[in-house]
Amino acid sequence: MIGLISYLTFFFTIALILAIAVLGLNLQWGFTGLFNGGVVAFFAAGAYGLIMLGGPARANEFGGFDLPYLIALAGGVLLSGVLALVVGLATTRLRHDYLAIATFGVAIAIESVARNAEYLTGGAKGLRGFERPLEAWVGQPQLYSFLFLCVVIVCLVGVYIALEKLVDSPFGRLLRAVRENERAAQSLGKSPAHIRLTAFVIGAMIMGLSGGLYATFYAFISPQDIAPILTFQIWAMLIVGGSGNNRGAILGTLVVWGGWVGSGWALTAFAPASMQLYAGSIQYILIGCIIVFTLLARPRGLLPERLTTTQYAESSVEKR
Amino acid sequence: MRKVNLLSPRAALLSLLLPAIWISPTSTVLAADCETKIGAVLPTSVDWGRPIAETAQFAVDLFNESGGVKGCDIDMVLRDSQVDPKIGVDAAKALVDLDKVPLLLGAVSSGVSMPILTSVTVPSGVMQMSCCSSSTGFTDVAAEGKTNGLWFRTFATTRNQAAVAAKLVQDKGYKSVGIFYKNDDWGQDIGKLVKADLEKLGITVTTSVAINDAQPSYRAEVTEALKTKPEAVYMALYPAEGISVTREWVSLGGTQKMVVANSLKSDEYRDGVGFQYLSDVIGHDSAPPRTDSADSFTAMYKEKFDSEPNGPGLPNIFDAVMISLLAMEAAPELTGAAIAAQVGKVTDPSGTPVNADAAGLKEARALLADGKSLSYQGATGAVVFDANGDVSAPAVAWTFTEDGTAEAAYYPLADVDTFIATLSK
Amino acid sequence: MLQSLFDGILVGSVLALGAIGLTLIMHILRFANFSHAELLSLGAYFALTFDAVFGAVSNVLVQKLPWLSVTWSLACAVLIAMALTGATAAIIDLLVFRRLRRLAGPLTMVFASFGVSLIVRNVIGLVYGLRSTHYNNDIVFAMMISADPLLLVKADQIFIMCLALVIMVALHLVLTRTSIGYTLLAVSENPTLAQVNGINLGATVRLAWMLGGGLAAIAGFCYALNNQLSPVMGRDLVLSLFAAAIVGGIGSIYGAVLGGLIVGLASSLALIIIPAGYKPAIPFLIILATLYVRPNGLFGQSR
Amino acid sequence: MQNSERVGTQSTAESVLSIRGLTKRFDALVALDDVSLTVGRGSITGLIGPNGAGKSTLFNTVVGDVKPDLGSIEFNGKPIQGYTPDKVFRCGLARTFQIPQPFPEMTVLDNLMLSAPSQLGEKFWAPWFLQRKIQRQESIHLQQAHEILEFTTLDKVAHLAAAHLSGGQQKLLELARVLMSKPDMIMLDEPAAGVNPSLTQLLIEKIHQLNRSGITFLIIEHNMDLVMKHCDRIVALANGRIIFDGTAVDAQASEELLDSYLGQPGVGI
Repeated sequence: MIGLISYLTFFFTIALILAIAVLGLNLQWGFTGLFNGGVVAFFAAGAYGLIMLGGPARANEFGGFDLPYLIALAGGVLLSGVLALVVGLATTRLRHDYLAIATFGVAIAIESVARNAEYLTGGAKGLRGFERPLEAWVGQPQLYSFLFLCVVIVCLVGVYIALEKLVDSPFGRLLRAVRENERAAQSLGKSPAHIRLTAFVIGAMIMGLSGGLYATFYAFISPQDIAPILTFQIWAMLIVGGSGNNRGAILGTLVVWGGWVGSGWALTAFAPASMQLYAGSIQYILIGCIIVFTLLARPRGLLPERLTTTQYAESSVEKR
Repeated sequence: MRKVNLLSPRAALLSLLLPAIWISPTSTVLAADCETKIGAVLPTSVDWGRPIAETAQFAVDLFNESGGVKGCDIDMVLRDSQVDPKIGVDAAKALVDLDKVPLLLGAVSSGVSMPILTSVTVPSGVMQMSCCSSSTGFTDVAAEGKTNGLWFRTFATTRNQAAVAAKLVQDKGYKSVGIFYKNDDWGQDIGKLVKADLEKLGITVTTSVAINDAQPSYRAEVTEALKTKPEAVYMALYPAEGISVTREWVSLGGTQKMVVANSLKSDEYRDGVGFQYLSDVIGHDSAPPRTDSADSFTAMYKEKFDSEPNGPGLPNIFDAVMISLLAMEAAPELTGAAIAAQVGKVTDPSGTPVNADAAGLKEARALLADGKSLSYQGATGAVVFDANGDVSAPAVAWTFTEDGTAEAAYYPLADVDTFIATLSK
Repeated sequence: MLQSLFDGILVGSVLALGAIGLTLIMHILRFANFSHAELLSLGAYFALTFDAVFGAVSNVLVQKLPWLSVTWSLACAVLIAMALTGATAAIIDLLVFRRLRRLAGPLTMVFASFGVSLIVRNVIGLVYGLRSTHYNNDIVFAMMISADPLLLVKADQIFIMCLALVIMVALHLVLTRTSIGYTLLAVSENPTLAQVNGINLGATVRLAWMLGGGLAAIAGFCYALNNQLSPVMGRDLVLSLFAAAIVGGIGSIYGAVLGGLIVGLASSLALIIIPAGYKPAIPFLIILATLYVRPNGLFGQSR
Repeated sequence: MQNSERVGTQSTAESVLSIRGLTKRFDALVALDDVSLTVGRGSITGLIGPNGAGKSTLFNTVVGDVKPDLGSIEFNGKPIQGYTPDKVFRCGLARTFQIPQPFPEMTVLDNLMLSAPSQLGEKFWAPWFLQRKIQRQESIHLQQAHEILEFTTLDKVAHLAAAHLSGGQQKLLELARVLMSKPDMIMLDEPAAGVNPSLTQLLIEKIHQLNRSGITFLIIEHNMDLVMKHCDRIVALANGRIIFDGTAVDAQASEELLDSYLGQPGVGI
């Protein structure tokens, strides 16, 4: 029983950290229609930023400023934001698939830097040596994991509430308008380029937060953590969950991540011993099937976006 | 607010059910009437990962046939790491928490092993032994006292291997060398060390080219290296990209004088490139033991797989399994710390030498029952761990043969150390 | 430099073949099909299978074509592989994408295609094993055309380039001179309008899949002939294919050809300036630059 | 916007929009050829011409969607050439589209609410700091939106997705949206095309009502009956050039105008 609790604590920690990134993507794609193919770049900026700022000094290498945790985390988030600003300014003219491939290229470039620029990022061996905040003070590892999960939940709920407030406000209405019809929005006095950039940067900073928490949890980050597969996983979570719906995004994360690792369990439990060696390939096939069948059954996601009127006026106290 | 019907999405339901189903017991027919679980997290969905898993299973079977651990069969629960840290760590966590394994084998990549070590095995007090993680980061973690003595790896430190590589180049009399290295932690490490060692020996390194994973073509890299016209090449690659690079290299008229790392000591590489082009290849590896039993191990392996135990990490995983299981046998109780505490006892240089075959394992059990210590003689040599869980092993030079590999030279540990000392002067 | 140019054009012509099918589907059906690259793997493995079958049937067929490492049986196998891959593409469409087209947005299809590619790739891995293989284990040595500047060329590579060229010219003729071609172009210009003008959209979509699949099979074969067969070859190629289609401008067949060449040349020439470790990023940086100048690709129109 | 007071004090003879020498080429095609035009404040001006005459290009150029090669544009006495469409709109010059451009997956009400100008709540940080102020502003906009919805008879469909409206209703929505910002001038691109007769009648009524309240109209329309009956002044474009500029009475007498329309199908003179 304790084992199960311990595992579930762990499972939800990772799942909910990813859910934060999915919420960030939902702001970009679900509400603003920005096809960000480089989610992992901003995740990486948050993660590397945190460890470079908060980790101990390394011989002959840049970084390791040993800053207090919260400042380091904020620094990582800020780094994601700055990266998004630069990328956004350069790619703001692009649409759809073009934006996707351009941002994807940025992610690959970031991964290349992480892998090769040893002076900056530790190279392929990654960055380690980061002290998890308060770990020594708590002492008991199981308790610490549980407390960390609580912190992740607080972050997720905080991001969720903030985003709900944001998308329910006139700003959210503006985001949807840009997503629905950019030309019309511009003809009505709105500045789509500015709005797209704002949403892009905010979404990227949320991804950076997710990356920061991820790096905190493992106290380690390496180029393997920021492979392109992560971008696909996060996208699949959003699309399966239902883009444009923050609760759908969180549910989609749990379903896709649960299916992804759950298929591994199922195989060790059910497949005959002789098949265990092939379980890896079979697991991928199962994952593919889960994604395809979920989408066939619920093409707009598990919890699709609902049609709502933004209700922010004083008079409309009662919501639908 | 509209009510959300959570039950309607079928797939959601399915995936929520998965954790529940897994608890149901497996019904495997076993020789012994009890079984002990150990865990393994290996990249079985990757070409070079599947043979490692096969060898691990082979070692476990061998151990079970000789009597298992404390009379119980070992059930190795194998999970795929997908070479993705998130996935690997989750699998490790499930093995530790749900299957309650006291011992975890894996992972292969350092990028996966490291987060498993820091966030799963050490906090849970589970022993972890990796066949192939090479990052120097592990030595640092252990030196900082953060592994609680639970971490071991049977992968001989890259330092020794690099020195032997340089020695092979020198002995062959090559004057200029081009280097291809895999662009991961191991490759960057050994590529850098070999380059430095060669330059110390006064051998020109014409170029040092990083080879990234999963590229559609390595033509451009090969062409770049070709332009520098090296007399020989050194390759620290895995078979998949090694085959691709070597074939391009040879077909473009590059020299067939090659020195290769232990990762290319594999049938896949030999068959993939074609033996006829590899006659001038010499490789380095950590050495198998200088005892007769080494032959019996190879024979056992050959009987099972119809090939020699060649391939990245195969001897290493074999030893990792055997040492772990012997330590389990020696441990008073099956907890990670208790098992880890016995690793030194079964790899004691002053202990009785035992071989990794059925007879050797039987003998080992008897010796352990008497409280004696062992000196395990395995596939990578008489393995000895230092305080950080690292091994230093003697080295061997090898060449490809028609149907396998042959040993060309043997370098005892003392020789390697002396050679390294001359390099650092 | 000369060698890098040649290599770039070679890689580029293979990419171009693969990208044509991708760009067609991406334009007609309005979604980025991640499973397209798996069709290359499928085609290459189908050819491998039927090569073995034909080789076993007749001794005459194991003779090599003059100059090349390709046997007659392999040449016949490629034709069958094209048909089978085209059919597989159409069947996948029938099973998955056609249903989603009616119900869902393009992104749903993109991720369904991602799922499909996982399935196809790992089924290949289960059936054929994870190791890489070759049509012919003998290494074909390159001929030195020129020592300085260095230029090394294999007969197979000339064959691949000629094949790609012939196919592109044939495709050009089909598209500009036949009613099938007219239909395809019309649909890719404007699916709704084409339908209004009495074009059977369903049949045209099927045709596009078969055509894309057939070209993918050839591209897969060419790639495997010059490099190797491996279950993950689709995964390794997918990004370059997308890059080619997008640089060229989605929907433009000629753009895809040019895009393929640009991406091929970019990854080949980049190493002259930049360390090899950064190679994976190079094509994308070039794409970024291209898109900065032309936001809809070289031949693309804004939608 | 305090334009309602301003309009009252100014004479209708004053020009609100003044275009001089506007020229735009698309490769070989000359879409606008030295077009000069002034629109008097408070007028309803009809812009006619065969398909491809350059009418929509003129609109697009004026609002900054298309960059002119030559020429100047002044609105309310201020040069606006080089402005982006959003900036032009914020100056008080609104336009609608020939093909309606709704925000399809937003409700009709939200389509309108969005269009209100200078919204405090459109800053991403505002919901945390200015909630009360935003609520107050939204209340005002909401009331205004309901009035406009009623005025344009769209109140019944206020909570429907805009995509579900009929073509005619979408045309009305186009007009309703721009009214939210109380513009000085509205440029309507074929407001009656594809709209059934009774809705067209309604639309014309509304245009007159709005015109009386001080809004200037420039209308592209193919229906000559409509133009002749309701426009103070008619401007005709052909091949990017102005071929006629005068009153409806003059227009009926103009040979050149009639010539350019002879054989034009679907044009009811």
